[in-house]
Amino acid sequence: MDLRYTDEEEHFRDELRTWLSGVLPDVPPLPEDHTDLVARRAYDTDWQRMLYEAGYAGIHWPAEFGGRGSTPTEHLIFLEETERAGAPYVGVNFVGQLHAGPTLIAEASDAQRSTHLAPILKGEHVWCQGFSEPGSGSDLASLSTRAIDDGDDYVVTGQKIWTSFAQVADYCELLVRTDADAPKHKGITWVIMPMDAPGIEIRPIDTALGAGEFAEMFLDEVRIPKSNRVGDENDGWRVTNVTFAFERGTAFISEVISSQRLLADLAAVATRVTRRSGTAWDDAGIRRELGRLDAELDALWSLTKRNVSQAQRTGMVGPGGSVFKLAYADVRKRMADLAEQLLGRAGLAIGDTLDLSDLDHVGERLYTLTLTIAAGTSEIQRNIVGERLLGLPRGDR
Amino acid sequence: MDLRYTDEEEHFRDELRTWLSGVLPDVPPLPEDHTDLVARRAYDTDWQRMLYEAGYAGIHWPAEFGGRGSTPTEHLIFLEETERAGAPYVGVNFVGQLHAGPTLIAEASDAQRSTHLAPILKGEHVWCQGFSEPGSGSDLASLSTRAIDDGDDYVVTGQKIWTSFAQVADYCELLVRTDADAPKHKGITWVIMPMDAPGIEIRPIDTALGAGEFAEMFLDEVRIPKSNRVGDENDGWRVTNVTFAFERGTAFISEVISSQRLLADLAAVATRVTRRSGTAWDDAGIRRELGRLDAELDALWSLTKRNVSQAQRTGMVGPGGSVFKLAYADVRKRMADLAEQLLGRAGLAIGDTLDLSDLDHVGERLYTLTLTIAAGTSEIQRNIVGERLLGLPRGDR
Amino acid sequence: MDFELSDDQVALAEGVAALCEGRFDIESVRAMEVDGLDRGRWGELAETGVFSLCLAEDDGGVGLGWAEAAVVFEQLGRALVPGPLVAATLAAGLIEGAADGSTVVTTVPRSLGPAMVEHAAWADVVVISDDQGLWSVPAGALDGVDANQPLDPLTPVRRIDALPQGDQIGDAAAADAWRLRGSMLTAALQLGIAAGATELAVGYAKEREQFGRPIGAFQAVKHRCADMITRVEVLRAAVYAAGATLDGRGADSPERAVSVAKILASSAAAACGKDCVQVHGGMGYTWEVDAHLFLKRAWVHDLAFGEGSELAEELAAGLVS
Amino acid sequence: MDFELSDDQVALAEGVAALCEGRFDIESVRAMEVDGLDRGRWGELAETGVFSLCLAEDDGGVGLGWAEAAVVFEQLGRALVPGPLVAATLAAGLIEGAADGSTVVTTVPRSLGPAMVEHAAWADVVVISDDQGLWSVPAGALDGVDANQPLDPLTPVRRIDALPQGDQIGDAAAADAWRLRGSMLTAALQLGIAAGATELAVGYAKEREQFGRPIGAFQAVKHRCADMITRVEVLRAAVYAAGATLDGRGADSPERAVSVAKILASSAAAACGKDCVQVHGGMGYTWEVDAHLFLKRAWVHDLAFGEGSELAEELAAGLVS
Repeated sequence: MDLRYTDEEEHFRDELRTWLSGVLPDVPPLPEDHTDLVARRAYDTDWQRMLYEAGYAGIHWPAEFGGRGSTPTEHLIFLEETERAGAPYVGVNFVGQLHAGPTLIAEASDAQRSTHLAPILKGEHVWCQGFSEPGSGSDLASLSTRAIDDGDDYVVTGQKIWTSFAQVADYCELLVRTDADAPKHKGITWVIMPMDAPGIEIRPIDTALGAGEFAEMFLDEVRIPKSNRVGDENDGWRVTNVTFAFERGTAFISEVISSQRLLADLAAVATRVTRRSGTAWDDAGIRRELGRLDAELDALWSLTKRNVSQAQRTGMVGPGGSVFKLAYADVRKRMADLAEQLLGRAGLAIGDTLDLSDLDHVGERLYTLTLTIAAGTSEIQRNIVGERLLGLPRGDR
Repeated sequence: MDLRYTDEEEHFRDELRTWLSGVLPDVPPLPEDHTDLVARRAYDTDWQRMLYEAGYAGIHWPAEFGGRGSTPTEHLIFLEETERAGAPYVGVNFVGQLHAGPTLIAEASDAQRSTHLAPILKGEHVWCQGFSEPGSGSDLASLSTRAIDDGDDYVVTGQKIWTSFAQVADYCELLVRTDADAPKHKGITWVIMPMDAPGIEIRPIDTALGAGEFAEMFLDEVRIPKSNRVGDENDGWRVTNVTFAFERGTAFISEVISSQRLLADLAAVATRVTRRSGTAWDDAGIRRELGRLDAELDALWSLTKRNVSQAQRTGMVGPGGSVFKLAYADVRKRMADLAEQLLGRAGLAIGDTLDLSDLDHVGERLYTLTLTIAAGTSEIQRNIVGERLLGLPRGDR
Repeated sequence: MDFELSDDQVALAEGVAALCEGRFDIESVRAMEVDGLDRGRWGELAETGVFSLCLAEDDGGVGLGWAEAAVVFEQLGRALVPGPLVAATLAAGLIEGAADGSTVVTTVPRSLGPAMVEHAAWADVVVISDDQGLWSVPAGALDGVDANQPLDPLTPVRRIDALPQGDQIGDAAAADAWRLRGSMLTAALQLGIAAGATELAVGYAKEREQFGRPIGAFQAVKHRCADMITRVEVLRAAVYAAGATLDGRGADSPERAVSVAKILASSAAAACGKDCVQVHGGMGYTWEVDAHLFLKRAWVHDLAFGEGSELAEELAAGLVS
Repeated sequence: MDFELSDDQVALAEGVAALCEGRFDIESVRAMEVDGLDRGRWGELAETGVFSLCLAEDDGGVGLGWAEAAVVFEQLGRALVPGPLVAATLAAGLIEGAADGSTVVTTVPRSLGPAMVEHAAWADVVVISDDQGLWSVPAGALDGVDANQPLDPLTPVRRIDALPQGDQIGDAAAADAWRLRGSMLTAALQLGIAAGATELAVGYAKEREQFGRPIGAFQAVKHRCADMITRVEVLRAAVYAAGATLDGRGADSPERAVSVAKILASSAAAACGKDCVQVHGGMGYTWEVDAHLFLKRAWVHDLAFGEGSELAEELAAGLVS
């Protein structure tokens, strides 16, 4: 156990910092209108292209597939430094970089790999994910989007939901049911759907924060060549889960770093909020909660490093990801409560805190609602932790 | 809706106050050694005798059975005033007054009533309860203490747990299984067990607070005459539940009043605890939590009155009791946390708060652990509220 | 002592609930986000006497008590009826046209520095309350910026960098009464929000199936719903007690009873709103499902007429006095 | 950067766990409530080098680091080993006989007014820490009353109305180090308590049947257990980081890393103790089941070497500096 970084790791960090400090001054801020997904795509893929040219694209992809082949620790450093430097986030490249790409590396044919991998790294192709359905929710494997076998093609009809950036994506990693009679996990197939195929209708989903990246996809007899299938027919559940082997405990690194920035800002807000006799900072209860949250974020940063170390040693992380997510959601929700208490009536609008802060604490408060829902609700995470980590018996889900 | 008391109710209160102020100065304090249950029995039954003589015994029992036949509101006033005046609590008379007695009133034969009711009211007979078993816990109806039919008698063998004051009781309201083959709720019978019957062994159960009122009962071929059966054979589950019809929302009145006293004392402790620069009272966070708890206790007092009013109008309270208990447990546990924070190292021993208070906040802190366990765990209460009050479907228990 | 609603009070609640169902159905309510306050519907609400409920009959009011107002405002909160409902009721009899809905009145506490005024864009008159009294300003005279994205889409807010003094319409005592009654009415709205969010969540938990059964059969969801209704029932007791106490039919001082209700309301309504979102899973975070509207309204009300956390601090002082 | 335990560290933890299982089984531990500290077993513990772990080999110690001490103290906490373990380790090399267990040392922070001294009845020497330094007093010289019913039956306490000055055995810097290391070791004990309480609860949840199945199959119990292990894992990361940081192998300042660990420890251990009681239902409240012992020890440790709530307040200052 040694939490210090090795010379190689520090060298990697220094190089990255040097590069970031060179390029970031010329990177424009995010497009102001966050509902303009075309602009967002252009912005994010420009940044992806810059990463590619500097050798940072596919940081965790094996070198033979065009990635950098970095260690989990270097991956951690990359995410930490880019976030601290205020570099653009992965954005529209999220699915391609972190999910579809790794799945293709593990499971696709050589032809499929050569078609798709390089364009993902270069920011040429944007991918989206067609997994969730209105009826399936936490019970993903119950999905009912149907693929009819029609010679060389599948003909796909159904509805998908929570497909981020579907509006501007080129490809979709899609799960379809190819055998309606098999047990639910055994009749699913993983296919690549070109987003320009006829029969795809996309409707944006507005959230509690208003318009954004999410969409529903209505698929009406969309014809997808069987050559776009990845893995065997009816083996899609396994194919989907193979990406978990790529999980290295790095999923929330940017979040932890940005949460620390948010918390420091809340402390600063506390010194600016006037109360009867002084400021909110004079309130020991508020200072105590700030201190507790600071401690918990610090511990979560340690837990992240521990998960990453485990991935580095063993090649995988266990249910440590679920543990992290449960704890992180709790911290962020308490930060949101504290923000509410501090802002008072300055919290009545999104984006105007009566000059108490430049950060959007009200928007962040709404965002925290997703942390116990998206990517596996906390209820599902607790089932996972209880059953896989503690070995408790399965009951009702 | 009028929360003021009627003239009759105020008259009842005045009379009671007058009586209490006359007799309480001569009532000694509780026996110092709280492990001496013989002394406790004598103390509690003496007080019961005084209540009887003053006409306050069986306050909610119908007059035809020797009770006072008071309204639920008078019952509330009685419990409020006795607690505020620091009168003895019902103690060893708990089961007789509040559970076995009402059950006998509703279900027993005339002969059984004439044998048992008056001695309960006069403090001559002490009852205990033999319902829970080590194996049955939250699933009370799964009890396995077996009664073999042997002519005029039942011969009972099994084990009971959490039998308060078994050591000094005269009778036990006992649930036994008379039909092992019937569905679990259909094979139970309610019987009166004289505690001097041969074959009863009693072992005290110590709790996290040390020695106290609880005991286990080991029953080895205890012979109980069938004439001691109350209600029909195998109808004991219904008989047991009939006492709920006597529930008038009064169960926690003494607790709410004494909690208010505890909270006021915690506030006083806060003014005595020295901190770096001043006292704990200067800490806005602590004042805020005190204020919140004060508000919540006040609301629980209102909820109590609402439940009692409902009982007065309709003759029964619904799942309001479960709602109350869930909320009350939460408040008391937060009071315990606050006490811990205030006492600091003065909380290292039970009964010595380094002169910060005369009350035993450390013992109270341990006591609060029972509030989510005893008389139906919070898990069971939430099932009840979810299913009976909200109509949610039954799932796994 | 009788804590039960009278038959008249029950009938009143049912009447308001029916009115809301018919005229403030959620589609009509949501339309106001774009179209602004529907003054026609506002007038209809006024016509039923909602705003003049506690005004004496001699003054043209209904002559009922604050207990009745609590019952009515619970229903308004439950239906997410938008607009400055509390201010309208407080201003009835004080500002011409408030009671009949022809003048829309909103209110804001005076603060140092910039202020956020709810409903400024919908209102004709703004009443500013401070320690000295009540002050009236025409809404049009309030220079400021209407927020692009108010926290609650149905509670528009305007940022005013410096509130004007205004014309005095009430003395310090009137301002005290304004705040006290406003606090109780807001707590009653919160009660309705908590109850409405609970109903929505429970309804969804009964219908939505996952893993082959309604999600309400799973303890994780069932127990969350149980906690929601527990908060609602405790809060309801506190709010009704506050209403009755304002009518002189209570046990405590009105100040204490109202504080208790508002403190409970502020935590219960927001917690029920959050739980309602969570029970709905992903759908709970969509704009389309009403869960976020309950939560946002709960947050907004917590900031009006005394924040729960500040009132709690004040209440504590009574423990050592 | 490597956060994983080395093979040696894993072996060390396993060794201490085995020692505890053999010599500090729960019956032997519980016997000390009546019989007092078992000095034989205490000596055996000392002999394995537990107290002299971080003492240099030249000074007769084992010469390992604070990261190793964290791992060892986790196991001691998990086994509910009683006695002034932290003081023994801090005093090794400072007070004759502390390291080999022949002198039992306890410690107390100096306070205004009366003090509660843990383990006074079991100790030979009491070390008082204050801002000026460390002060030693023979335990027998401390006049006071041993509590009849200490909160934790295995942590006897003596009430001392006025602590004597004592003989100085360390300066202000030594007192700072004493507190810092003591805080980390206490957090490590808390980690073990949290982990031990979780294991006990999970084991019971797998075995105890109600309504025809193990209670751990019910979400209410399963999710509670999941929350317990979540706290444990987060705390473990913080405690190991604090240990490594005290050895100069960390990223932060030792003061910050140790504060973080102790703050997390104080809430996690007590919460796991309470949950362990709750999972056991009625049995959890009995003296016979160990659940209450975990909870009580957790409460006691929160009060030693910096209460979580006070440390949190101090940590916050760093956010605005």
